[in-house]
Amino acid sequence: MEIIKHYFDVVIIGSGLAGCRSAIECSSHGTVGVLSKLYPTRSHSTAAQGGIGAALGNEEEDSPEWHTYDTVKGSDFLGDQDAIEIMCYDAILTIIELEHMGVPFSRTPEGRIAQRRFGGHTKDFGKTPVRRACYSADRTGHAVLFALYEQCQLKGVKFFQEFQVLDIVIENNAVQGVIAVNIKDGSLHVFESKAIVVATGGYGKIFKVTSNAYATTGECLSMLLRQGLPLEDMEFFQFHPTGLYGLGILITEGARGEGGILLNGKGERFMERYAPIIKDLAPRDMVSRAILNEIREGRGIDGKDYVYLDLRHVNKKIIEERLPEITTFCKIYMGIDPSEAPIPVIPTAHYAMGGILTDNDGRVLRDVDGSVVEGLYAAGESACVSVHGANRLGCNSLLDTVVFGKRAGKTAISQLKDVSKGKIKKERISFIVESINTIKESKGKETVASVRRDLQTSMMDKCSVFRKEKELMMLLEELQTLKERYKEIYIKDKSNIFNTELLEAIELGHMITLAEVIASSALQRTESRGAHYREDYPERDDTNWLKHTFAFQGEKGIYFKYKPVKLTRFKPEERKY
Amino acid sequence: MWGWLLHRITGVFLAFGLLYHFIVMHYIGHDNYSYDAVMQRLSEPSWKIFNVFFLFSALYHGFYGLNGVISEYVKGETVKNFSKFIMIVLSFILAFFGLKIVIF
Amino acid sequence: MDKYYTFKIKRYLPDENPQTRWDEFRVKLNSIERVLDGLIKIKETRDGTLTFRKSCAHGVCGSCAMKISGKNRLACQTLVKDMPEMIEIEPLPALPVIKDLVVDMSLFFRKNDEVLPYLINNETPPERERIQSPEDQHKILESLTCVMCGSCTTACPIFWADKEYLGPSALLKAYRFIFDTRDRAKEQRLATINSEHGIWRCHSIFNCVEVCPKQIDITKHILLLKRLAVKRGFKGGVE
Amino acid sequence: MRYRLNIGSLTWLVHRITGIILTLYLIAHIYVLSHLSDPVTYNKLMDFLKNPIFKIFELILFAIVLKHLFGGIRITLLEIGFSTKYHKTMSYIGAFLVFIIWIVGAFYFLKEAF
Repeated sequence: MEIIKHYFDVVIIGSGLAGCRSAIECSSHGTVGVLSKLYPTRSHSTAAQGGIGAALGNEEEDSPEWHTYDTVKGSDFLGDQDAIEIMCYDAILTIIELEHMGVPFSRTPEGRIAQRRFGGHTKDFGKTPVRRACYSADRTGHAVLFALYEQCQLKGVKFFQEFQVLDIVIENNAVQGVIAVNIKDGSLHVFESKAIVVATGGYGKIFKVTSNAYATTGECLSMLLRQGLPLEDMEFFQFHPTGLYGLGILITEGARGEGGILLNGKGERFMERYAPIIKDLAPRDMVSRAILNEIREGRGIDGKDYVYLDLRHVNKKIIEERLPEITTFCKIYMGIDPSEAPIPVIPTAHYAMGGILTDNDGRVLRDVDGSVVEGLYAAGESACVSVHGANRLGCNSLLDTVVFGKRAGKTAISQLKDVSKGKIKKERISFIVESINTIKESKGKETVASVRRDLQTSMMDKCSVFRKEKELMMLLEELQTLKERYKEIYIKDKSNIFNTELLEAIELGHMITLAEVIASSALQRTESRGAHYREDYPERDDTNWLKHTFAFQGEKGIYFKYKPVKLTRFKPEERKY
Repeated sequence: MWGWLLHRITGVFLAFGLLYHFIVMHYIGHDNYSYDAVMQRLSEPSWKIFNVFFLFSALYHGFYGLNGVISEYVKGETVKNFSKFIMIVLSFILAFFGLKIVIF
Repeated sequence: MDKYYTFKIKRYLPDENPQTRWDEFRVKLNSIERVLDGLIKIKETRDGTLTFRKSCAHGVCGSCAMKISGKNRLACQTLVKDMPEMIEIEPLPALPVIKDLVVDMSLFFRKNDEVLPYLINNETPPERERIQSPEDQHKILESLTCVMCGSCTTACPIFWADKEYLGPSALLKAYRFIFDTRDRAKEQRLATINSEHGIWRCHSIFNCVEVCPKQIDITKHILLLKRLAVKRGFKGGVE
Repeated sequence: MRYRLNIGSLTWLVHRITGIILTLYLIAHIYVLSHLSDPVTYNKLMDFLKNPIFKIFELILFAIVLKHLFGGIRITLLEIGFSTKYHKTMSYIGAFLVFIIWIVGAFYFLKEAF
C-alpha cells in the first residue's frame, strides 16, 4: 500500500463554517490544507436556517452585554462567562467581516443587515424578545458557508475533498499530523504539519431521530479521546423542539421568531403555561421538554406523539419572503402549505454542546490544569470552549463557529514558528492500516446497519430529553454488548474504490465510544440543567454541580474530573422566561 | 456577441422575407417557374435588391447555425477549426454563385 | 400504508467482472419515504456494495443527485409515492462514473471555478457593513439558493455534446456575482461568460429548469446575462 | 444517452434538425438557380422538377420552414424578455400554428399544382 506524503503548516479537518473560517485566517501566513469527507459546500453547516446572532442593533436597540446575559442564562449558568463575553463582543466585528466577504444577508429598508427575533434572545436582561438574529432568508448557514468557501478559493486554500481522516497523530504531547484515506480510490495519504485544527462538527447521528446529516459522526472526537484527551460536558445534547414529524427535518426557530405558535391536541397555546413571558420563544430545552410533556400527558394531536406548529396567522408575504425553505420542506415532504395548514413537529436531536476541551483561543487542553497539547486546535460544534454550557441559544452556534474558527486560526498561525514540523512514524501508519484490514476481513455475522440501528434506537429511547438512572445503567450495558457485536461485523464490499460500507464501519466504532461517554456523563451528573434533564433529580443543584465534567478514557472505562464554571458577572439565578 | 446578434437580426429578416418570397412565388400568378417569368421578375431592381439581402441573410443565418453545431459536436481543436474554415469557404462560393444569378 | 417498489439500479463495480450490470431489488416503503430511504434500505439489508453519495437527506446539500426514472433529481427529495412501481436509477449523465451511482464531479466544479466564484472587492471595506438595498439583494436571491448538486449541467444536451460548455450552474454562479452590487469584477466575469463556450451556447432548452431541485429558473438568469452582454456590447463596457 | 425528452428539449432538437435541413436545401436551391445562365437547360430542369414527387418534397419543406420559423420566434421572444414561464405554451402554440398554416398552405398548393 504506497503512501502519499504531504506537508502543510496547518492541516484543518472539516470544511464547514469553523473549518473554512480558520482556513481563511491561516491562509495569509502559511500553507493550509483542508481535509473534508464531503465537498465543502455539502458540510452540515449548510443546513443551518435560522440566523447568526450579533448585537448589531440594526433593527432595534441592542447591546453585546444583553447578548452575554441571554447566552449565560440560556446556558443554565454552565457556560464560562469570560468565553461568552468574548464571543458576544467579537460577534459584531465578525458579522461585519462576513458581510465584507460577500455573505448575502437579507436587508432592512435602509440597506443594513436585517435581524429577527430568536428563542432566548431578549432586551435589557430578559425583559422582551429582541431582533438579534442576522439572517439570509431561512438559508443563513448556506449563505455564510458558500461565502466562506468562496473566500477560501479566492485565497488559494488547498482542499482535499472526500478524504476520510483515520487518525490524528499526537506524540509526546505535540501534534505530528493526520493519516487519511482518499475515498475516491482508497489511496492512503499522510499529512504532516505543525498545527491541526479540528472542525468536524457534531455527532447527532448517534441518535435515531436527528436533524443532523449522515456525515456528522464525530469520529475525530473519539480519536482524541482514545489518545487520552478529555471530552467536556458530553451529557449536554440539545433537542430542537420543531423537527418535521417522522423525518427529523428542522423547521427553523425563525418560524416562531416570525410569529409561529405551538398548539397541542386541545388547540391550546401550551407554551403560555411553561414560559409566561416569551412563550414560544423560550430556549430550546424548555420548549422540547414542554412538547414532550404535553405528549406524555396525552395532549398530543389526537393522542399521537406530535404537536402542531401553526403559522396560518402569520401574513403570507413574510412566510414567502423570510421562510421560503421551510415552506418547500413542508410542501415536498408533508404535502402541506404552512400558510394554510399547521405543521406536525416533534423534538429531534440537534446540537452537541459538549466536545473537545479548548481554551478561549481555540487551543486544545490536555487536562483540567490547563496544560496544552502543542499545535492542536479545535473550533465550532466539535469544540467545547463552553460558550453554550448546558443549552445553546438559537443562532449562537453559527456565531461560535465563526468567532472561534477565526481565533483558532489566528492562534495557530501566531505559534507556527515555535512548533517543530510533525513526523509520523511507520509503525503508526501500519497500525492504522492493520486495524482497517481487520474490519475488512472479519468473518462475523453482524452488519454495520443492524449494530448502528440498535445504537441509535437505544440512545434515542434511554438518553434523549428525559433521563433516569435505571435506564442509563441499562443503556451502558447495551453499549457493552454493542461493542462485542461490533467486533463481529462483516463487510461485503471489499473494493478500495469509494467503499462507503467500510467507512461506515469505521465511523460506527467511534460512534459507540462517543455514545458510552455521553451515557456515562449523563449518569454521573445527578441534577437537571439545561438540555440534561434527570427525572430522578429534577432540580438544578448549583451548590455541588456548578462545574464542567471532563470524561477521560482509562483502561477500566470512563473516569471523570471536574472544574468549576468561570463566573464573572452574572450570579446563577432561577431560570424563568 | 455580435455574431449572435446578427444571427437573430438575419433570422427576423428571413422570417418576413420568406413569407414575401412564398407569396410571390407560389400564390401570385400562375406558372412562375419558367425562365421568362423568373427573368421578367428579376428585371425589376427592387426584387433584385431584396434577393441580394435575402441571399446574404440566408447564407449567414444558415452557416452561423452550422458553426454552432460544429463547435458543439465536433471534437478536437484542429478538426473543429478546419471544418469551420471549410464552412466559411463554402458559404463564399455559394454567395458568388448566388450573386451571379441575381446580378446577370 | 406501505407499498412494494422495484428499484432497477445501474451498477458499475470496477473490481468485478463484468463491471456494469443492472440489479433489481424489491423494497417495501411507506408514503413519506423517499428514493434515498429505499437505497439505504437496500444497502443495509440486501447488498452492502451498493454505493451512492448522501449527507443532509432533506435536499439542501446536493450530494445525492442522480438520474431517477430518466430525469435528474435529488434522491432525498423524490418521494417514492410520486414515482412509478419500477424506479430506474442511474448515475448523473455525461460525467465519468467512479462506482455505482457516484460520479466524478471535478469537471463540474472546475466549470464553476472558471467564473471566479467569489466576491471581488478590493476597496477598503467600510466601518460597518456595506449597504445594499433589499431590492438589490432580491435580484440575486434566487441565484443564491443553488446548492451545486450538478443536476442542471448534466441534464443539458449542450453539455453532453460539448464538455467545454460552462453549463447552467456556472452561468448561474456568474449571475450571482455580476448582479451583486458589492462586486467589482463585472467586466472580468462578463468576459469569461461571453466566450464561445459561455452564454452563447445556451439555446433555451430548459432542461436545467426542469431538474433544479431548488426550482430556480436558470434559463431566465442566462437570458438576463445575454441581454446584459448585448447592452454592454453597445455601450462599450460602460454601465 | 437515455434521458427523458420533454417539450423543451424536443423543441430544440426539432429546431436544430430543421435548421440543418434548410441550410442543405439552400445549397441545393442555389445550385438549381445557377442554371439560369442558360435558358434551355433551365427549362428542361424545371420540367423535370414538375413531377409530383418534388411537389410532395416541397410540401414537406414548407412544413420544415414553418417549424423552424416558429421555433425561431419562440427563442427570439424569450431573448428579448418574454417571460420564461410561458416557454412551454409558446412551443405548443407554435406547433399548433405550424400545423394550421401548413394545412391551409398545402390546400392552395395542391389546388394550384394539379
